[in-house]
Amino acid sequence: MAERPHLNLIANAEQKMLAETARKLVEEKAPVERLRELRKPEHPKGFSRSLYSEMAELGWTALLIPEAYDGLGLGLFDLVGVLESLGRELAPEPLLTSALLGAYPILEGESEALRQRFLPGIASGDAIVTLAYEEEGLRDYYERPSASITAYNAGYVLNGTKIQVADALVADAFVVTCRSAATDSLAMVLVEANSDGVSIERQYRVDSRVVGIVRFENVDVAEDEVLSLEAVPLFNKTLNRAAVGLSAEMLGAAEKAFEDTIAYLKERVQFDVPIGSFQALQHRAATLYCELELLRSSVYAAAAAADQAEEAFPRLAALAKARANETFLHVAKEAIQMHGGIGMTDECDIGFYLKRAQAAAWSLGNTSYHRRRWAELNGY
Amino acid sequence: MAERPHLNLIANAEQKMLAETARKLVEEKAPVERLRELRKPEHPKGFSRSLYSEMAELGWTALLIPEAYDGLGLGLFDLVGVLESLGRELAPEPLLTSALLGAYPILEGESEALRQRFLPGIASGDAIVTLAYEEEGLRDYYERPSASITAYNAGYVLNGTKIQVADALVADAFVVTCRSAATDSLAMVLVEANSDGVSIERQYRVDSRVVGIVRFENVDVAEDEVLSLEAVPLFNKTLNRAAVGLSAEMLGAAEKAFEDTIAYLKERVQFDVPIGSFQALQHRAATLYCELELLRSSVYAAAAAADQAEEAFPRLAALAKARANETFLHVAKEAIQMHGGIGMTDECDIGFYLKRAQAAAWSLGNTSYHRRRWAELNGY
Amino acid sequence: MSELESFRMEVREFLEANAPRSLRGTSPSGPFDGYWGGKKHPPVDPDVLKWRDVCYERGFTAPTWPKEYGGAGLSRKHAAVLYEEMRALGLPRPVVGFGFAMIGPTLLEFGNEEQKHEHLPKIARGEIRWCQGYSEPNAGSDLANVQMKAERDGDEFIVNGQKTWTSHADKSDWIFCLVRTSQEDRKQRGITFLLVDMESEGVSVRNIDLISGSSPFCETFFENVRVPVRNVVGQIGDGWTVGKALLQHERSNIGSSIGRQPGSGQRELVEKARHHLYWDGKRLEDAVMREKIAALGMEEEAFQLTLDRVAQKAQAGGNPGAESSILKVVATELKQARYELGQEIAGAAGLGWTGPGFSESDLEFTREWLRSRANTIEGGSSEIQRNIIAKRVLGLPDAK
Amino acid sequence: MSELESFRMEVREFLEANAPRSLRGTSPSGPFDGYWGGKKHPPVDPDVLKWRDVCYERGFTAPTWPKEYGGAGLSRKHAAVLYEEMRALGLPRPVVGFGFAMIGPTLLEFGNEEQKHEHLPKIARGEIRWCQGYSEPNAGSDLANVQMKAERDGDEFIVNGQKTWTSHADKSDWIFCLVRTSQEDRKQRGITFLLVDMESEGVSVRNIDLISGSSPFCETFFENVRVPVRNVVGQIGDGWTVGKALLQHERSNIGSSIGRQPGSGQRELVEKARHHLYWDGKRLEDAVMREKIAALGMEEEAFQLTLDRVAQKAQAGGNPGAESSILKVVATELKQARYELGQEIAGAAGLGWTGPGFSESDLEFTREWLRSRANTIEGGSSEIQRNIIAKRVLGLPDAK
Repeated sequence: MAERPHLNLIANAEQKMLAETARKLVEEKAPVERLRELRKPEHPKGFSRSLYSEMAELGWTALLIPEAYDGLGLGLFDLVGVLESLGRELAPEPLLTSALLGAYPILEGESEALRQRFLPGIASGDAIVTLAYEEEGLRDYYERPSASITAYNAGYVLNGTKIQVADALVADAFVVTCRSAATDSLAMVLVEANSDGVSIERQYRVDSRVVGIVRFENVDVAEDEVLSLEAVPLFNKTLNRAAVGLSAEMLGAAEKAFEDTIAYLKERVQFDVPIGSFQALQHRAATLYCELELLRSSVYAAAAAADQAEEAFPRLAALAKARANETFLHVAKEAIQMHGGIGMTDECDIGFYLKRAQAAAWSLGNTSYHRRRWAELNGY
Repeated sequence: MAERPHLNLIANAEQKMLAETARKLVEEKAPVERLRELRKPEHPKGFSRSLYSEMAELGWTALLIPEAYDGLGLGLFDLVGVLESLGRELAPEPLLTSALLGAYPILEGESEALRQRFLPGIASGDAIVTLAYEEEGLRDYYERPSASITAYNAGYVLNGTKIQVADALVADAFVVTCRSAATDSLAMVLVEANSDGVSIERQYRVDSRVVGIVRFENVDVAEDEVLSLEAVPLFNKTLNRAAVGLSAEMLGAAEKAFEDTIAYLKERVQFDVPIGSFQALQHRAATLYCELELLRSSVYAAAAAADQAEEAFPRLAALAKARANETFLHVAKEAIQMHGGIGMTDECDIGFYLKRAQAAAWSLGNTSYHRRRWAELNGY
Repeated sequence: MSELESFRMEVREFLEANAPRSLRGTSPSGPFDGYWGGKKHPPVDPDVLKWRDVCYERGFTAPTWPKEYGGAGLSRKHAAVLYEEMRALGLPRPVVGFGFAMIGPTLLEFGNEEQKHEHLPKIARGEIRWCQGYSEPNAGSDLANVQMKAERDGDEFIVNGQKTWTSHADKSDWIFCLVRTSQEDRKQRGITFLLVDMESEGVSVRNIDLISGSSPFCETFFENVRVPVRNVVGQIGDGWTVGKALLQHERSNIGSSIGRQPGSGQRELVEKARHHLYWDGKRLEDAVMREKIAALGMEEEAFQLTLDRVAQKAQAGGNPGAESSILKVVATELKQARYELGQEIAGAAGLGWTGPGFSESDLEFTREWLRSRANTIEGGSSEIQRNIIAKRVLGLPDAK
Repeated sequence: MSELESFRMEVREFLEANAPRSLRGTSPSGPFDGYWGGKKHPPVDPDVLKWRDVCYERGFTAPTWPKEYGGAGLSRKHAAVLYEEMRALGLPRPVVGFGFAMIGPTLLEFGNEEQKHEHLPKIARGEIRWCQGYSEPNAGSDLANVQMKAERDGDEFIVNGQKTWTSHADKSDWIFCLVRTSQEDRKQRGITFLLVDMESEGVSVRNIDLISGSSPFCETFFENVRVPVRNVVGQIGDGWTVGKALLQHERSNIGSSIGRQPGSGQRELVEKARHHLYWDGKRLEDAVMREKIAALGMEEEAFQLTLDRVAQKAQAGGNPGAESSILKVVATELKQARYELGQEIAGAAGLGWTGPGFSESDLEFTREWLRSRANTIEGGSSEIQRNIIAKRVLGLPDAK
């Protein structure tokens, strides 16, 4: 079991300013009630493209991309502050998708051609690339997908179906996990959305996010669109980064749901007193507060470890996501209970947090998955 | 998954009277503070033999033994009421030991000779027979002991060491689980305590019960001292019955610890009010009350199922013990917390309940063990 | 043969002769939960109406009510036999709803002759459908915080205000309400129990969507609604007494409704696990999940056994006892835990709101998971239930 | 080289030259926790006394105290360097105990010159050992409920009453107490902070056994004990102010003591699992247990990271912030959970009170498991901590 490295857990002045800007923009332009509109069938994107462009102009999509590809070359800690702010209002703009799910495997993959083709566009916000890794019945055996590539001509042919692909309807390209028939190993390849044989269908998820079923039928994959043919390490690295990003969103969301609940406890009067004066509720609120602080430390530590290239990073990524899953769900459930009947109505925003908590907990590794990883990394 | 049978969950008038008598006797003659004396090295038995004789005179030791062997031929439900009363004061008199751990395998075993030799003595309280099934490092793989018998002359020879054998120092005989070398299966045999090659050493356990290490070195076992050479069914039946009996003790103990705590909450004044007026404590107390009621139903149902010879009995026995483990420990921990500092002192009785809860939870199957059995019996 | 057994034979003959074949086997776990009645009821299977009619003729829609009010005047034991025989054939209750279950018994206890004669037979025939107007937006768990005003004007009250959580108000003909007829020092005083015809001018209804989607709940608004004073049940200003008694009818139904299908929760979870998880022969491969399902299944069984024990105590003529106070809180938290675990089993398959890509049964389960969050809020929240247990059962002192 | 770095060099040289070899590597996780001192101290390793003496000479036993009171007058930063260097060599603090950690700082803040000169040098040299007299049998969490009476009689108080949970009172020479010098409407008033020489006539001490066995705790009885009025710290009747400040010193120590050895809890559990459970190559066979240990290990790491974050915030000159309010409750409940899980791993092997048949390490663990139940009671119970978080951090209103 490794020792803990020294991690810088406090945002610096620039990071604070970045997060503060994000928070203000999101509060102003992306309040959570927007979801009631965005979830409707007539909004195929499920988010605001113009707001996303604004975010790109502020540099958020470029944060993690190296300067060589027109990015800012900053770190995960920088992005985490922004994602936390988006999370507070459950803003569905595909920042996590593009900046991590799509860009990271391209950045770390084996194709320089793909880096040049996509990273500048992702950085500018013009291109959206997502990761297609979920399959029906796969659960969390992510490294054993049914989708597969077989050699064909100078390249490969991809077949398979992915589900609940984030932002599938707006993606320009998909990074796809699949089995390489030749090596019988996990592979990761890139497929453009408008390729022949790609079809996309919108799915309606409980958290109002637009996800999609993406079917690949004899889709050509060129040699230089292969990110890796021995992709377990690349996939794990991608999952770890993205899980930390998602954990930051979840931290922000949980913290906002908690703040709203505390405000409600102070304002709602029953039996002639504010319900926040009831000790049973006070103690439960205090418990949630403790959990939130522990989550915050975990998320920041994982991001710092990524930026400091610490060996502890995979462990800390597992920690962050496992605790984000547990804490966000716990907060969201208690938030509804403490809101009482009104919390159950669709008119009240608090319900969105529970729905998002459930969906987020099942993306990029559930609690049990990350606990198993943690145990493995700690040698038991 | 089997349907639930109709189970009679309410004690009849005789059973109520029996339990009431037991409760009064135990309250009067076996208050829990007795343990401070009994746990000392100078009390090798760890209980009062004269009180045990009194219990025997009241018929408690004879309850489950058929009339043919001078018993009363009553059922587990009758005994459960008595054990619950003993449990309230954590009375260490070996009623569970004799009436279930020792008598049941003899009663259900294959040796009529042993039935005639021991059951009348157990019924009268003169003989104490116990079960030796725990081994160092065995955990709950009870059916795979290291102790073993091998054929020798007309009978067998037993070798092995058992630990934490209940009432080992006063037992006249041990029912011993062991491996039959010939059949490579679990066997159960009876060994008298004064046989050549048997040595017994007292162990001091956290719950103040007297248990012992029992070593068997080339001990002769006659043909008619074999209870079973294919003993898995006999052992499971014994474990089930005894687990229900122990659960009844645990129910009584948990209920007494809870009552004492509620009384303390009413009487202890802090911040100028009784601490029982604090809502956070009230809600926790209410939660414990719910758990206790569920435990009570589970224990009574298991006992009723045994007496009604229902197929559901093994399932319900697992239910009773698993819930007894969880509930008693939860109650005991909360009882100390709610007593505050005084609850931590050896002068206060409440600590005995936590110690007993831990020991009882690890006897006759821990929670995980019984959950696994439950899942198996329910087909998953 | 005892009198009760001969009654059972009689019932069997009656059912054999009269219960429509098409309804047999549809209840209680089947698709049909009984006839809710009312003037706004949508067109209904003629067999359902036939079943209602033959039962009503014998007083069997409300068997324990006196004959003069449309019942059969049966004892509880006889009624139990009737229901047992209906259940044995899988028949639905001929008439169900808040009229039968709540306001009917309340009128029998507190109503005057005129009220009983006017309302009970219509309830027993399912002619009039009732809904409940208790909760208000600012009340929540504090039910006595009634703000809806009823001002006396001669022989009428003029009613203004709002009720919420009025289930099926959009489909109901009458509503029973708690209204405030005077301001007193204790808020439990000055409340009056009032029956209101929903066709009165000034009554309007709006549906409430829940986080789980559409729901039977409504908000019901009253704007200068004129209600005759004779529609007061009990005394003016003493409606809290009536209202509390009525709540007993509600509470006693909630806990037991969960235990109705023994073992069903665990069965459903194992079924889900069969679909969504890996199996190793007959055994679930994931040991952690196996233990979680077992723990839940055990708690469910322990709860069902507690229901049985409470019922047996009641049958034995004893007081239902303190045990019954735990039923609501345990039942609802257990139900939530079951849905949570089911969602854990379903994993990504449990994240759908509508199709495509999600199975009907997973979609329904997800909605029910969301809906289950309300169970610990409605009908006396878990917090209120624990207060009650702490104070009434454990005798702990009030906070000062 | 900065001044601080040159101080570090100086310290290194000092330690190299003066720290006894026999003490190196014994602390902080080693067997020796430092010299508690006092007149009743049992015979002690001469190297420990030598170590105390060389440090005292330099003011290093209480480095931040002014030189005139036996300290070295160092800044906090300098003292931190000193301690870092001691830790690097595995050296114990030269003098430890309640005198150094609690009453010393309190006298520096509230004591008069006479008191400082009288007591501080003796504390710094470990000549006098102190204990704390706060709790009383009827107080519990309600610390201000001080009943022990001190009645004025000329230049003396006559003290009667009882203190409890006085750690190491049996080994201490002086005790600092809260006593009641007058009855006022608010119980926080009329309390006085008093120093009592335990050799005074009328003081007696009784050891308290805990459920985990013997303990450092004592009950301390006062029967007509005469204490000079000059032993009052601060103003008569204003002892609550002094007492509260002192408690800050206590609380700030508790949370951080748990996080001192990163990952140690999980390591210990895995070690235990290696002994008591079955392994499948490198992996623990029991998947349920594996997840439980992982969940605990994760919570522990999250807590340690929170300690780090609080420390970094404090270092950055910021307010330690609201986060620090959670440390005590999280640390203690985590510790309990760790012992519970350890006991689950040990199974039957964890049920021993003494030998034979149980290993020393299992026996010790079992006692510590029992002892850990007190962690959520002592030093501000978890209930008090949650009250504080709810009110001070979350701003929730007082119960009316």
